[in-house]
Amino acid sequence: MKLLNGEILANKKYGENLYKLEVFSPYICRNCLPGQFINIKCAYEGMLDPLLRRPFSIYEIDKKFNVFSVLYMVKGKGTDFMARLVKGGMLDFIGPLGIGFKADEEIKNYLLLGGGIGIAPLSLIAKELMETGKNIFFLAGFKDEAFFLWERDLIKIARNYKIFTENGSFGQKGIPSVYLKENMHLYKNYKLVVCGPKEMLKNIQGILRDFPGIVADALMEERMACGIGVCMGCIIKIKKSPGGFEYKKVCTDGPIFNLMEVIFD
Amino acid sequence: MKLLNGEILANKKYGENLYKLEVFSPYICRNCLPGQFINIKCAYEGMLDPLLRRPFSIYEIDKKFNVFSVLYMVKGKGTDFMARLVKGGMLDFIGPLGIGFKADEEIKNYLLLGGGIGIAPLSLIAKELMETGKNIFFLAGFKDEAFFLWERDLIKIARNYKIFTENGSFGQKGIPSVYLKENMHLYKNYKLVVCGPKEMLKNIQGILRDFPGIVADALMEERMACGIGVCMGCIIKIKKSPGGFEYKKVCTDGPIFNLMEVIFD
Amino acid sequence: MTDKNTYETDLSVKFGKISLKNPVISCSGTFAGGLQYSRFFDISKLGAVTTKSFSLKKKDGNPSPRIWETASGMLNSIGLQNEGIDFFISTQLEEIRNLGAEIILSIFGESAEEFKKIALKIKPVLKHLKAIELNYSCPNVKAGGMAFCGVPENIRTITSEIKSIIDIPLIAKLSPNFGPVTECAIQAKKGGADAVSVINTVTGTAFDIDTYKPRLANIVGGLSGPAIKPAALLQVYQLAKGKIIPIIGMGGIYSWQDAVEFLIAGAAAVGIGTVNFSQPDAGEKIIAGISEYLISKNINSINDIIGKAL
Amino acid sequence: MTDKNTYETDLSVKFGKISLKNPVISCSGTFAGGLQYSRFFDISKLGAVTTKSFSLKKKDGNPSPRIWETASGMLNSIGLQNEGIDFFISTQLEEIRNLGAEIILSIFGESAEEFKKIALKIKPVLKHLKAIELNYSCPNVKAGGMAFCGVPENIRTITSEIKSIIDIPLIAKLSPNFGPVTECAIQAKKGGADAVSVINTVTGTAFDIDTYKPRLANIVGGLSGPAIKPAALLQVYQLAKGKIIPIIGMGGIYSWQDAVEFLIAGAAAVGIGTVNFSQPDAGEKIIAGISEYLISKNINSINDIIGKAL
Ligand SMILES: Cc1cc2nc3c(=O)[nH]c(=O)nc-3n(C[C@H](O)[C@H](O)[C@H](O)COP(=O)(O)OP(=O)(O)OC[C@H]3O[C@@H](n4cnc5c(N)ncnc54)[C@H](O)[C@@H]3O)c2cc1C
Ligand SMILES: Cc1cc2nc3c(=O)[nH]c(=O)nc-3n(C[C@H](O)[C@H](O)[C@H](O)COP(=O)(O)OP(=O)(O)OC[C@H]3O[C@@H](n4cnc5c(N)ncnc54)[C@H](O)[C@@H]3O)c2cc1C
Ligand SMILES: Cc1cc2nc3c(=O)[nH]c(=O)nc-3n(C[C@H](O)[C@H](O)[C@H](O)COP(=O)(O)O)c2cc1C
Ligand SMILES: Cc1cc2nc3c(=O)[nH]c(=O)nc-3n(C[C@H](O)[C@H](O)[C@H](O)COP(=O)(O)O)c2cc1C
Ligand code: FES
Ligand code: FES
Repeated sequence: MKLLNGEILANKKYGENLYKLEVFSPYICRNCLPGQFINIKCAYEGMLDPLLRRPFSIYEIDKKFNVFSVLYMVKGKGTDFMARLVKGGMLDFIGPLGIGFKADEEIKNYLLLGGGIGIAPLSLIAKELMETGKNIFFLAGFKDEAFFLWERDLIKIARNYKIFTENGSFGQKGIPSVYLKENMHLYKNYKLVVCGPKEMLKNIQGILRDFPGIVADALMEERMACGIGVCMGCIIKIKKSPGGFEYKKVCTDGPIFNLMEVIFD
Repeated sequence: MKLLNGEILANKKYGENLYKLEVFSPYICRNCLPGQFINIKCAYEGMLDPLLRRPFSIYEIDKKFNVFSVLYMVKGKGTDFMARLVKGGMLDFIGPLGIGFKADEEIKNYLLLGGGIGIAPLSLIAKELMETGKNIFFLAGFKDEAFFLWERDLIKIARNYKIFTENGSFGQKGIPSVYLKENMHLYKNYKLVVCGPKEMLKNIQGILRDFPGIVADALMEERMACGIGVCMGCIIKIKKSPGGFEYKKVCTDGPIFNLMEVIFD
Repeated sequence: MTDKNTYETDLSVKFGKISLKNPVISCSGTFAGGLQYSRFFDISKLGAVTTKSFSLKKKDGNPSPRIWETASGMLNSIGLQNEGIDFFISTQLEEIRNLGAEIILSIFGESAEEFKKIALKIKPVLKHLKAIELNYSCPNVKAGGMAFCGVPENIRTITSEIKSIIDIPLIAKLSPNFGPVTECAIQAKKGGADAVSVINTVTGTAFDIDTYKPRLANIVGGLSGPAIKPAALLQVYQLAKGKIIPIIGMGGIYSWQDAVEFLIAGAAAVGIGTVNFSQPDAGEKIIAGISEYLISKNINSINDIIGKAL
Repeated sequence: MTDKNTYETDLSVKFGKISLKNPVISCSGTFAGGLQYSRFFDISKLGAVTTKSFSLKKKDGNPSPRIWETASGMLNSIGLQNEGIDFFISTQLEEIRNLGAEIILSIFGESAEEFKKIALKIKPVLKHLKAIELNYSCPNVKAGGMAFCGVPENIRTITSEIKSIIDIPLIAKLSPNFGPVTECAIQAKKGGADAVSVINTVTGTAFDIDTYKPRLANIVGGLSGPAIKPAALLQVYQLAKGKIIPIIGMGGIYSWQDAVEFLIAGAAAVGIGTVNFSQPDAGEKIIAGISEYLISKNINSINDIIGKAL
């Protein structure tokens, strides 16, 4: 992990409130594992609001051209600032952060399930899995057509996927966790990797309770101050036998956790 | 005075840390007098630092195309933000503010004396005076060649001028107040209009004490919060006979004051 | 922008003996008498306009420089420059009335005596006022000011003395510079106040590292603006929990979301101060925003959200 | 970046029995033990590293969410999650020593008893420490914490009891949440402290207007960052005027200019906290900036600027 300044090569609108930021950084491209993230400064130098950096997963890595990208949704003032960044400017960020994703040698089949912007880190994980010869099935769910263009990126990675939208505006109308519930028997020997809103993760945890022995990773999000394990701000509750829990830091103990051990309050 | 949103037509670098911002605004072009200023918001919506607006004099007005401009020096975070504004974006500002400059019917000759960025409001005043048929002499003093390009704007307004730089990098080497001291006898029947650093104004006030009856206007600067006469933040001391003083607000009682009545502490 | 007659939801609030058409009030010292702001919006839309604090006689205030910008905030050391209560009575009162706005008159005395003298002067114009705000909390004056909050019993005594002179709702404006305002609020209540305004500015300072001089001639100033919002909100919340007295919440409100945050934290109304300098149409925007928020949530009356977070 | 061996000016400071190679110290709780930051710069360049506050036993701290960003600041309600003093002694001490940094150990007890027990435990490692900081000011714990500052005599008693157990410079860390820290500083002095750290975080809160829930599970949090700088600076300045006890000034320092501002206001050293989250190389940059400032002004020793604005 380093404090870096990377040249912005593009900041493209991808859909309603959705952007892809491309940054030149040999260091990130060489050292980043899928699932890791960077912490971006969202203010010009000297401006003190917003004060804290914002965490974003790495979406793509192009080792040939030393370019990585971040796919992000405009939510508040930090991402609003990012949306105004232009080609040629510099991005001030720290990375790579968190423990990255490593494919399990023993497991051949992976089911990736993303809700909303949760598909961002999963896309890079999917790519990695494909490259290591795994069999993957990608399930994605969105509210609407904001992520329409993402399918173009996905098909380059995975042939086996299903997209749901709540309003049916693209893909199938519906939500992926309902599909999962109905079809989980087909994926009993898959490892799951999920990322999305807390409610979705909680739902899936519930569904998987009926399949003891299933292995599922979840990429968690929590508000962060430092992103490097110092402030103790980003903790979540992780089960600790018997019946207890311990606090784990999303930024350095995660962001990937065993879904079945996460305690949602 | 209105709260306005004007399209930015250009934001040109004019010299070291010097920029000219051109904004489309029929309202300002119709209603602004020379010497008046606008109060610019220097943060994107939702960002709370810097919090207060920044005051800038109107530099040029192009009534035909409804474009006005501001000439500004990058000093701190507000002007740093301004320097990053790009064509096509919008400028959030309040104006016109302050009491404008009006030529005195009785007076034919005007000596304008500007130090540094103080030449900005004086340029518009000069133009107005020329258009009303006055005789003007423009004295300007700078540290270095940062204002080199400004001469190009000036010659369109005034033929009669002298530029000094402290390092002699353009114009004559020297400072205008020394020139004034030595040549003031030539300008006894001129009205002076001066704008620049406090030290300069104080100097000139000293020089003019030897010329009783001389009329001199000074454009004053003071830190502002509201810019519209509400907060009482921008006060300066103005002489009040006998021997006393009263506080006047630069934003609404000024920014133009009788130089000989200003009390510099 | 929503027009004032088309609000589809009831924004009116009532606390103590004070009724307002909506809970958004301009803060003392940040709105003058509203005249300037009437160039930006119809100030009669506000719940009320609070005037600059008036003293018995004209006050010159502190020397310049008086303001300094800080991170998401500003320091001021105006020192209550004002034209004196006679100016309010003879001139400004009429001006604000012409603009159709409800008026909360803020007054300031260096001593109980001065407060009482002002009270006597305003007796004839009480009918034009919604309430009187008693500024017990200015950080920028040598005598009186926030020192009143350092000895909370002062607040009871002065408030009750004023109450015995004039029969009008009284609001005690409190200082956050002595820790929690609870004790001051209790004393204000005992003295007969109808509400408290919480908070006045937080004391602070700044220096010039080149000249070693203070950024404010007065050295100490009052910090206002978004920087102080978390602290102001906590004061309001903790006081509201105690159910001591109705609260006008203020300190760092910049958006309608901020205003709602104060209301759900238990404020009966909110004051908007520094934001007026930055966004002169903030009053109108904040009222419209609150209204739209209620509509979007299908809430009929603002009273249904007040204290919701308690 | 200036290399640590090429400073052309003397940055070393001495206050009470504490000598530091330069006045820039990391604040407790914002730097862990420095290990993470050693990835960004050589942390031995710092005047000292202050550890997270350690309690007698491991503490889990408060539930999540624990942080919320505010205008130019942040609220935290970590609640002193830490691994316990044994962890410091057995593990972290060695780690920091390996990085070559001077150490100020911050400790926290819910009671005088707990403080004393910790003191006993650290007796064997005192030689590796520059000083002990006594955290009398955490806003996020149920027992102890800033409540100590509500009754200043506590500070005298506990400090002197600790002093009788361990012979090492003591620093009392004070809370700004009860008004001026003066009385607490006087008591710290009486109790035998060598210095005070001023200020710990300012209490504050925030709410979610959609769910009506507090943004922090603990409701109350401590505000830090640039937002609080004017208030912190005033506390330092006023205390320095009183010449009571040396001060480590902290609260909102973001740049070397801010650090210099605290020094000229009378701080003998400065603590940098929240800025580390935003700019992980802040420590190095601030030291270099101060050094270049002195050089540019032809000042040979940092001591020539300390208190210059007083
Ligand atoms: C490990 C990790 C990876 C992430 N990857 C992505 C990604 O690839 N693409 C993407 O669009 N978003 C991602 N997010 C979420 C992203 O960080 C937030 O959307 C962003 O911080 C919002 O900032 P804002 O200023 O626009 O919003 P605001 O609402 O103004 O933010 C206010 C505060 O809340 C925090 N915050 C708000 N939402 C979140 C959130 N979901 N998670 C954590 N903190 C939050 C902000 O950091 C800030 O401190 C990720 C979050 C985490 C923790
Ligand atoms: C009536 C008036 C007209 C002006 N016209 C021009 C102009 O045409 N061109 C130009 O370049 N500058 C002009 N200035 C000065 C300009 O307002 C400041 O340079 C600018 O505010 C600096 O902002 P900053 O954030 O970059 O600097 P910072 O140093 O970060 O500002 C910090 C604070 O100090 C205030 N401040 C700093 N310098 C000044 C100053 N000289 N006067 C008043 N407040 C100040 C800022 O507004 C802010 O509140 C004018 C000032 C006034 C009062
Ligand atoms: C420039 C200025 C002048 C003020 N003058 C007064 C005053 O005369 N009387 C008063 O009670 N409060 C005064 N205040 C305090 C405000 O009314 C308000 O309590 C404080 O600024 C916090 O709110 P804000 O953060 O929204 O500004 C003043 C504040 C500012 C910034
Ligand atoms: C996340 C966080 C954790 C903190 N933990 C501690 C602590 O354990 N002990 C302590 O004395 N102060 C603690 N503090 C307070 C800081 O040491 C410092 O006094 C305060 O943050 C003000 O400085 P700043 O504005 O530079 O951050 C903590 C602050 C933050 C932001
Ligand atoms: S964000 Fe600071 S510990 Fe995780
Ligand atoms: S800036 Fe507010 S009165 Fe002039």
